[in-house]
Order: sequence, then structure tokens, then C-alpha cells
Amino acid sequence: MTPLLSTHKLFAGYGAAAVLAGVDLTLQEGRTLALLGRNGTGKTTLVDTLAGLTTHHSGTIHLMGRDITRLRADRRAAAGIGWVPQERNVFKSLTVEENLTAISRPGPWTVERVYSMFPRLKERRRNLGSQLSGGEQQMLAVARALMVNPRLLLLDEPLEGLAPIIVDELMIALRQIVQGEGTSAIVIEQKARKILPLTDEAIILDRGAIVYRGSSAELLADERAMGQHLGVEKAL
Amino acid sequence: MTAVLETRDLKRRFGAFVATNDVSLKIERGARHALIGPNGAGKTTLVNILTGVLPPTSGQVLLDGEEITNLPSHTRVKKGLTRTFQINQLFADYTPLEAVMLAILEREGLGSRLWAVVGSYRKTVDEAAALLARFGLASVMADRTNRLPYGKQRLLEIALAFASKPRVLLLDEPAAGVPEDERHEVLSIVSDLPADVTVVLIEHDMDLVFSFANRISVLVAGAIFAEGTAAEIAASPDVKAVYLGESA
Amino acid sequence: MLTILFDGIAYGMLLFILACGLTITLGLMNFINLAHGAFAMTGGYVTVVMMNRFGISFYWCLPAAFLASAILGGVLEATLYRRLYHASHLDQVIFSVGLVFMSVAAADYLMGGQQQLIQLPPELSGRTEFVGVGIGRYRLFTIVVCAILVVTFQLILAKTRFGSRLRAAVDDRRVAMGLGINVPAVFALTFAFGSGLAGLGGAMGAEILGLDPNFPLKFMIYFLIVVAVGGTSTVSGPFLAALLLGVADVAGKYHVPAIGPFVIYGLMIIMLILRPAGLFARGGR
Amino acid sequence: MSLPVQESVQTGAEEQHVDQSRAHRLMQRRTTVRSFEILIWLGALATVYLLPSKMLILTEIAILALFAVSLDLVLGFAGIVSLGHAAFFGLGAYTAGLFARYVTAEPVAGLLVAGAAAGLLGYATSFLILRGSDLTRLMTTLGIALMMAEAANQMAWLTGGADGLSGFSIDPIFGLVPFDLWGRNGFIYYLVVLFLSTLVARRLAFSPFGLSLKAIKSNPVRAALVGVPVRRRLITTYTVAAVMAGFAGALLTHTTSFVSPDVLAFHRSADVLLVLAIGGTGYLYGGIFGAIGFTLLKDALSVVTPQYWMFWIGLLLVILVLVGRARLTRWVDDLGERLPGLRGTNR
Repeated sequence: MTPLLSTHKLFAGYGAAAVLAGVDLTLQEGRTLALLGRNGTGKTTLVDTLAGLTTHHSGTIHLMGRDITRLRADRRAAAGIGWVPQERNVFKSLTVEENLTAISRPGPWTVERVYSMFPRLKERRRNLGSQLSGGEQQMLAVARALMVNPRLLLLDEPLEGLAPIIVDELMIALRQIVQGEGTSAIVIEQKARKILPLTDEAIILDRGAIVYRGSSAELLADERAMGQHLGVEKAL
Repeated sequence: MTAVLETRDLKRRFGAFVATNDVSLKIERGARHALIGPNGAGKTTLVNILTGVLPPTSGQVLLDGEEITNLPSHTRVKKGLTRTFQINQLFADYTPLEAVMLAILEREGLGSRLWAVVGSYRKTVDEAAALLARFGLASVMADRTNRLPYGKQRLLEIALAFASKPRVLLLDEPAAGVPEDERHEVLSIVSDLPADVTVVLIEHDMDLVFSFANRISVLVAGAIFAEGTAAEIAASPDVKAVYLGESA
Repeated sequence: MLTILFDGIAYGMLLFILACGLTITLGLMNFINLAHGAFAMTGGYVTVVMMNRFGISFYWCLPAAFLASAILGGVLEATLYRRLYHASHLDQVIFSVGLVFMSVAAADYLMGGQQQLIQLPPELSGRTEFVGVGIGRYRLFTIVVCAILVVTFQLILAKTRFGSRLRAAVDDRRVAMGLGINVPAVFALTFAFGSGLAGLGGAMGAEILGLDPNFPLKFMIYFLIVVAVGGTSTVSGPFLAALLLGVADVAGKYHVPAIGPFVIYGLMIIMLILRPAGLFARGGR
Repeated sequence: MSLPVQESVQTGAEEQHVDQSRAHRLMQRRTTVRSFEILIWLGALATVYLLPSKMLILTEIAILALFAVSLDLVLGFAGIVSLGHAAFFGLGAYTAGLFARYVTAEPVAGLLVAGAAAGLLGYATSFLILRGSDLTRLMTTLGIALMMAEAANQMAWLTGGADGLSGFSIDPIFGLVPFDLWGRNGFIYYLVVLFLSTLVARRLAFSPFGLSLKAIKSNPVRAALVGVPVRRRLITTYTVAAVMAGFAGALLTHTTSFVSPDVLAFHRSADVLLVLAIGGTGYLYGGIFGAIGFTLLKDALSVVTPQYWMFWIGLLLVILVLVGRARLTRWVDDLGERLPGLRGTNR
């Protein structure tokens, strides 16, 4: 079976600086992947590279068997990649609704469905992106990526810097998206224990290369690997 | 021990966003001080304020007890405070020799000389050559900076700061983006910096931080979250929770 | 007094229509396009040729001027401008000065160096008394048309999907690309539209501003002032800047003809020093 | 490298010595007089005897070259894009004219006074271009030039307004060497001024000051962080360049014994920018090569199409930018590398 996504010996970075050092990755349709690792190990660069926003050095990326290595970023969205950037980057001078409609593509996700998942956004539909709280911005960023009706959702630290109650709300939504809808996703997260229960597989990056891969359940149980690569000590 | 670099209630806003929030920091003379924290915690903003690249919204910066909050960058360099950048900030079409010459000439107060040619300052040339050799750049001294391998550019980034003979050197992720095979060269230069130079290191690589720093400040959301010796920080459950990785 | 204000507003609105394409070029792509006036001149000459050689009604000339300039702008964007978005500002300046020279010489070659005159339809010429104030009918017409255009422009920007895509691209080009907005295509269309507006402005301005081959040079500074003073982050900024400039220029030429230009250039320089991002720029990052 | 590498025994100290002597050679090579430089000046001198009938166009070239070398200091070395360099040229021209008319018609005195006046204006306006983006600098410089042009136009009692300033003739240089009918002595005089100015610019470029200038252009933030006082350097450079532009303007006045408002026109600022676009920036001789190329081209084109030469110049510029100016002027870099240079003056 053709995997949904596969990369082969991927080297990339920003300009001349090399960040990714030969990433080999495959993800089957309907599966979710946690992308772990400490700060500065290349997680965001990997996601940005999949979205087409870094300098490609060498290697290939295939999406559903199609070579998208050289595809421009806006065409990758059309090819089925939805992206939630790290800094959220909602369009500040667009209203919440415009943020959703400006980039929407036909498919099962519509504005109404997205609103039913995030009722709070519906309340604030007429507000500008710049007027939203951090949590609302993050919801909008996720909702916006869904409007692309992606085959593969890339989430760059979706839970970072949010109040616990918002985190819980977002976790429910994410669970709905990946388990309820069966959307494939790659999620970057600092806190491994938080995200592993949501995902099927996990990889750990260090200095731009994959140093661990396995099922999420295995990694959760593997205290040695957690300690070694993530600095996570024994759970109580 | 006295603080060689100190900040008092430093604050910086960008619109409604507070990037640096009441940071009061004391760096002791000769310290190996690391500044760590999650992405977007305001580490680079802090370094920009310390070196005069950005003005603070309020608060003070002191160097050896003297207030330098409103001094321009070049005056701070003259007073002994300089830095490297996370993303290389080099002179693209200069050779390493020319770049280092520039820094030494400015340090010696010769930069405003209009008439004598650069090559006639023989002692400066000698010093530049020695400095380049020390940083492993002697063999490429005549190559254009933008044609150097990335690792060499990183070394030049540090050499350039070092040429100003700083008393306090701020290193912003010196090993960022350096390919694995060129990494050890950068790291050994960092660990061999002379003991009388105070070094403040911003770094994500925890192996490097813990092997290098004797004191660590953790920055979260623009504010100092925790501060202590390397051992204290490594053992702190709070720091693990917000940065190093969670414990239960 | 009121007449001057009225004339100034007409003049200012015209300047806005002429310059608003440049706002986008500079704001969105950070491209210093000194040749913007050439598109306006194209519109002006299209009108002159259609009216004076073929006797076509002035009212038909306006949309034709818009179309001709828009097509020219679109073609030049796709073939030339696009390659230089990432070039240095010096390159952009040299390139666009080259285009200005070409357009000036070409206009001279095709149309001759003299001032072009057009005969306005009778209902638009002359003055009407209105509560004791003499109002030029053509000035009134200009204000009405420009106001309609400004409102239309604002509506397109605020209410259509294209408008929100354009604003998204201005807000954050990288994220817009990453979410599937074809930023280069959006920009090409916008560039063409801005050129078209300039052409329309050139057609309407032939009567008020005059039209000769030196048009792109003569008004370059005015367009630049509108953009630099108004800022590039809003529509209302350049609009207010254009009105201010129009009123100040007309009033200056009327009351203090000797130092009129100094006032404008001086104000511009002071403004640029005090508010480098534009008078009406938003604060923040 | 043209010098034989010195023999060395490989000890640590020796190794260091090798690095150091290599560094000395490299630094000296930067300032070495290249053979093309000597050829230019010899060639220029030779034209006096070889092309006696072409003195007028050669004079035009010399003046434009001086103006362009001045702009190159601002643009190629300090990285400031200016669209109003004519302000200094024009002020120099008017000052020289007024000085000749009301004080003395001795040209060298007029030249110095004109340079001083332009320098003062340069110093005063340099504070306006320190901050801001390329766009604001562009507009500020353009605005200042337009204000100067407007001033010249309005102050008709002093400048003659649109009719221009006339009613003076230039005395012999130092009271000894008269301007002859064919422009030969004049050309030699212009050439000397150009040579001396270029020499000054050359020394400046290779001095520590010049080293810091190009660093400012390349990366102002980093330049400040190796200790370069960016503002002060830019002010000095802008002032020196203004003085040279003032010289160029004065020379034009001395040639024509007339000052037209055209000396402050926008096209003059644009032309000189184009000269550098053709000749290349940042290596001093771009202004001279560019002035030769631009003037000959303009001359040839205006013979073919007297009215529309502007079109072809414009087309050339567009092509130049699209092909890539850097690629076209790179040969100059190579010139210094390939040709064996003569030893420079080193003290």
C-alpha cells in the first residue's frame, strides 16, 4: 500500500544553515504521529519543510505516491496538506470568518461544521484576528487548517502556552479530528505524556535526525528512551 | 563576587505583547551563565536589549555598575560588551581577514582614520592573523565569507565578537544549524574561551548547557522562571514541567 | 476659500486613484516602482487618442483607459516585474527609472511632446453656482467618480474572497502561501488592477493635471508622498494623505505661490523623519 | 599570488609567522595599484594629444565621472540609495557661478568655495538620511533636491530663475592658464580635479574608515556590534561626497560660463545613478567607466535618434537589471586578480 506520506533522506534548513540531516519518515493513511524532541532539534523545520516553506537541500517527499518535493507551498495545500503554524499566525486584519473562508477548499469541512466544533469561534466570527485571545487564536489556527480539507494535518505545538482549561478543550477537538474523522496528523509537542495517548506512532528528533521511532504506546512504556531522549524522569 | 552585567526590571513590549517582563538578572564576573527556555520565551529579545539592538520599554541595564541602558551598540562594544547572533550576521563579501581587521581597528580606535591604508597597520594585521589561526580560520582567511562552509561561518561569527576583546560575551546559540561533522570545532572553541571573559550562553542543546554552564537562568514567557546552579536547575521539578520535559 | 477646498479635494481624490496601485506594490511586495506614473499616462493617452482621433465619447474612454492600463500592467508584471521582487531596492529603482525613460520617449515618439488637450462633454465643463460657491462641474464629476471608486475598492477589499486573500497575503505572506493562497497570482491581479486604476486616473486627470510625455516624472514625487506619508497598512491612510496633499497643494499654489512646493516637500521630509512607517501606520510590531 | 612563498620550517612559531606574512600580503594586495588604473589615467592624458577635436565630450565625461565617483561613495560604499544627488551638484554649480560673478572669476577659488557650500549642505542634510528604509531615504533625498530646484527657480533675483545665471566669464586658472577655445586647457584642469578627487576617494576606500563603510553597507547591525559608530561614519561620508559633487557642479559652470536650472533637475540625479548602474558600484572606477559608457552611448544614440535616445537608454537599464548588474560588472573583480599588480604605496 502506498503510504500517505514518505520522506527519503531529507536534508533541509533555512538558507545555507542545515537543520534536517537525512530524515526518513513514512506515515500510513489514517495514522497519527507525535513528533517529539527537545527545543531546537529540528521539529518545526521538519513540519515547515513538509509544508514547503524551507530551503530544500536534498532528498525527496512523497504524498500519496506523488513527488511533491519541488511543489510550491500553496500547491501543497491543494495537494492535501493542512498546516497549523507554531506562532499560530492568524491573519490579523481578517475577521474570524474571513480567516476561514479565505483559504477554504471544498470537502467535508465547512464553516458550519468547524463552528460546531469550536462554538467559541462562532461567537467571535465578526472579530478581527488581532482581537482574539491566545486560546481563540489557536482554535482558529486549527479550524483554518481544517478548512483546507487536508489529507494530512500538520500541527506545530498546538498546546503551547495555553491555559489548562483551553488545552483540555483543544485536546477534545484534536481527538475528534484524528480519531472521529480519521484525519492523518503529525503533531509536534514538548510534553510527550500529553500527546502520546492521542497518537499512534512517535518519533524523536535530535540534531535534525530521527533517533527513536516506535508506537506511541511503546514509547510511553519505555522509560529509558523517554529519559534518554526527552529528559523525562520516571513517572510517579 | 560582583555582578559585571546586571539588569533591573527590564521590560519590553511589542504592542500588547510583553516579550520581556520585569527581568532582573545578575551575571557574575567570569561566570559561565546559560539562558534557557522554550521557544518564544524572549531570550533573543533580552540579548537584543542588552546589546542595544532594541531599546527596552522600561528598566535598566548596567555594565560594571555603570548604566548603559541608552547607549548605542558600538559604545557598549567599546565598554566590553558584545555578542554573536543566532542567525549569522556577517559581512557577506568580506574575507575573514578583512572582517577581523575591522573589528580590531575599531577596538583600537583607529576606525576613523581616513588616510593611511589598512595594510599599514602592521600590528593589527599580526593580531588578526593570530586570532584567525586560533579560531581555525587561517586557511580560509582570503575566501569570501558567503562562500565559507557553514561551520566556518559560525566560527567567524564568534571570532568577530572575540576580536573586540569583550569582558562580557553573549553567545546566541553558537552551534545552531552547524552540521554534525563541523560541530565539535565550534563547541571546543566555546569551551576554550578564556576564563576572564564572562560568557552568557543561549542554547537549546542541553548536553552543551550542562557541560558548559555553572549557572543557569530559565526564561519563560518573558520572565525569569528559575535561576540556580546547573545541578539545581537539572533537579528542579518546576523547570522540568515547563521546559526540560514533564514529570508527573 | 471653499472653492479652493473643493478643488483641493477633487485633486486629492484624483491623486489617490492614481497612487493607490502603488500602495499595494510597495506595501505587499516591498517593490519600489517609480514607473507607476507610466500606467497613468497610458490611460491618459488612450483617452486622448480615442476622443480626438476617433471621436469616441469621453464616458467610453474611461473604462477603456482602465482596461488598457490594466492589461499593460498585468503583462509587465508577469514578464518583468515578477523577476525583481527579491532584487535589491537599487535594482528596482534602476529598472523602474529605465521604464520611465522608455515610456517618456515612447510617448514623445507616438504622440508628440506637446500638452494634450481634450474637449470635455459640454455638461461637464463650466461652473455651477451652489449656495454662493462656484463649483467646477468637472471637479464635481471627478469627486463623484473617485468617491465611487474608493467605495468600490474598499468593498472589494473588505467583502470579497479575493479581498480577504489579498489582505491575508499582506498580513503574512509565508503563512498565506502555506495555507494554499497563490500569492503570486493574487499579486499579479492586484498589480493589474492598480495599474488600471492609475490609467483611469490618468484619463480623468488629463484635464486637471495636464498630460504630456513628462507626466510620469512630474508626478512621481506626488505618488511617493501619498504612499510614504499614508503608510501601506490601510486604505484610509493613503486616502487621507492624498486629500491632505491635494488641498495643501491647491491652497499653497493659490495663497503662497512662491513657497507652495517647499511646504509640501518640507512637510513630507519632516513626516518621514518623525513617522518613518507613515502618518497613519498602526503601532505594534 | 605573484610573490614567491617564503621557505619555512614547520614549527608552531613558524606556522604563525606564515599566517602573518600571508595576511600582510593579502592586506597589501587590497591596496595595490592595478594596471588598469594606470592605463585609465595614461589613456585620459593621451586623449589630450590624440583627440584634440573631442575636448568637449571628454570634458562632459570628466565632469560626469567626478559626479558619479561622488555618488559611488554614498551608494557603493555606504549603501545609501539617493535620488537627489543633483542637489549638491546644482548647489556647487550655482555657487561657482555666483562666486565668479560677484567675487572673483578665478576658477580654483570658485571650485573650493563651491565644494565647501555643497559640503555644508551635505553635512546639514546627512542627519535626515541616517534613519529609515531605502524608500524614506530615496524620498528624503529626492525631496531635498526638488526643494533646491524650486528655490533656484523662485529666487530669480539671485539665480536668474528659469533663464539661468549668466553674465560672467571665467578667468585663467591661478591667473596663469587661460581656458582656450578648444577646451584643451580646461580639460586638463578637469582631469586634474578628477584625478585628485579619485585619489582621495581611493585612499578613503582603502583606509580603516573605508573598511568600516562597506561593513555598514553590508550589515549595519553587526557593524555597530564590532564597534563601528555607524551614524558618524555615514555623516562624514555623505559630507565628503557632497563636496565632490559640488566640485563637479562647479566644473560644469566653469565650462559653460552659464548656470541653467537644469543642474538641479531630477534627470541629473537619475542619470548619475544610471552611470553607476552601467559602470558598477563599490570599486571607485565604476563612475569613470560608467561615465564613459553613458556619455558615448548617449552621444551615439542622439546622433541616430536625436529625440528618442532616452528610450534606448531606458531599455538598456531594464535589460541590465534583468540580466543582473552584478554578473556584468564582475569582470572588474577579476581584473585585479589576474593581472599582476604593481606594488602600492605602503607606509
